[in-house]
Amino acid sequence: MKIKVKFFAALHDATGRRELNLQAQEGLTAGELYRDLCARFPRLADYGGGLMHSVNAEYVSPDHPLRDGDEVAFIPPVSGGTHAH
Amino acid sequence: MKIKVKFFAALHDATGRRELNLQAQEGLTAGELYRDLCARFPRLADYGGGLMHSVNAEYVSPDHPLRDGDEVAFIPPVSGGTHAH
Amino acid sequence: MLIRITADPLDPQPLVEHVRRDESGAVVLFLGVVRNTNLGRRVLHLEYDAYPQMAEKELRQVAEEVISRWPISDIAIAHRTGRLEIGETSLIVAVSSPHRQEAFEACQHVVNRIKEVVPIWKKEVWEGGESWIEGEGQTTRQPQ
Amino acid sequence: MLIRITADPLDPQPLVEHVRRDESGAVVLFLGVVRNTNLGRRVLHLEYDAYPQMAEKELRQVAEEVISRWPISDIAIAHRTGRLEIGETSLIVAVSSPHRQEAFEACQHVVNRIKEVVPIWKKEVWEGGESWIEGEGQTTRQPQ
Repeated sequence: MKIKVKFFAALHDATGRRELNLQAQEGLTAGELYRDLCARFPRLADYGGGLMHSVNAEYVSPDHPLRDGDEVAFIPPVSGGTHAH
Repeated sequence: MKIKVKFFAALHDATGRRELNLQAQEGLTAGELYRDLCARFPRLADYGGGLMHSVNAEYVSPDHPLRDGDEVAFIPPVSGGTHAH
Repeated sequence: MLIRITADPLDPQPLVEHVRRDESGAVVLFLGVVRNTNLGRRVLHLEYDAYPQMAEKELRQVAEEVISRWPISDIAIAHRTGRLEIGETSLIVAVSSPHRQEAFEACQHVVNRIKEVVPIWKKEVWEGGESWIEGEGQTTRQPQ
Repeated sequence: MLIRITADPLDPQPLVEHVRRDESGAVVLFLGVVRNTNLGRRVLHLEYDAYPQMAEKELRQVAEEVISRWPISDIAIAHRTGRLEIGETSLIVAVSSPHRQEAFEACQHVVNRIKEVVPIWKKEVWEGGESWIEGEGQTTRQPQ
């Protein structure tokens, strides 16, 4: 199945990419995809702890199974809004 | 001595005036001036309860003695700011 | 600090520019706008009267009190007078601070204090009548 | 409701116009602005990155949650992305309500929630370095 992965912020810096299209085997979960990507982009592994997973712009748990055409992103701790905390 | 009196909001409606210049005897207090004005503008007496007194744009007590050239105003309960309370 | 009593329409942007500093992380703005009902009555328009010199002095005191009490950068207050239609802005308060919590608290405090001490009055005009408003919602005794 | 993620400079006035209703008596606005220091470090500029579709969806959920919880009229949220200089506005939240207290509370809640759930990130650039910020002030581990 075809999966699109998006990288933002620190993960964009770590991979040098904004987007990646790949072929994955049926039944792969979001968390498994992340581990596979760490093999390809070793610097990604530095961020594992605080990441959330999203599929088609919704937060999901790491064991969420992916489906053909899904858009997956790994969400580092957010820091938008204001500069005044 | 010369005194200038200013009327705002409901007191403007009650007197039909914005401003009044008058001669007063030395030693007259702000509160006494108000009572004198009630004789001249009977509708003023309706507002006595909630009024504050000001002299030269500062809140004063009713027994504050007036001096030549003072600007006096009687301040109904304020309601500025917003329409959302 | 910017304090202004004016009969002209109010625009928030100049107040934001006035209070913002390079150390500011937050600007909180309050806009009081004229709404179409009050105490269950349909309001047609409002009229604000002010004692301008004294109102500016009192607004300045409110601003100084707040600046001494919260770690904020600056305050701007603009109050409009005269006839205002539904939806028009009667009051803008802008507060800037390095951190956002203080700006919210200080802005709320300014708005509350304005309704207590600043010599500005509003008259509500509705169908068939009108009344000067006292404090937060009571109407004045209406002289015959 | 107005939700916008944009690389263009933010202007408060359209948000005020968007949220104001004839029953609104209060509009509270929050502006997040880029300040020149953070954690004792002199900041040169910021860069905001966002996952736009997801950020808009999450902002919409935050707004809906707040509308269901406070008696407010409407909410508008605009977040800027890309490079922002000191003093530029990164976020505007506008909330309108018949009464002012609710508008203050709801606006504060929106600002807090944005920092928790909305996929937008800021990178601080200072002399000699830069770092993506996590949450309210922690810096990310810096990969070699």
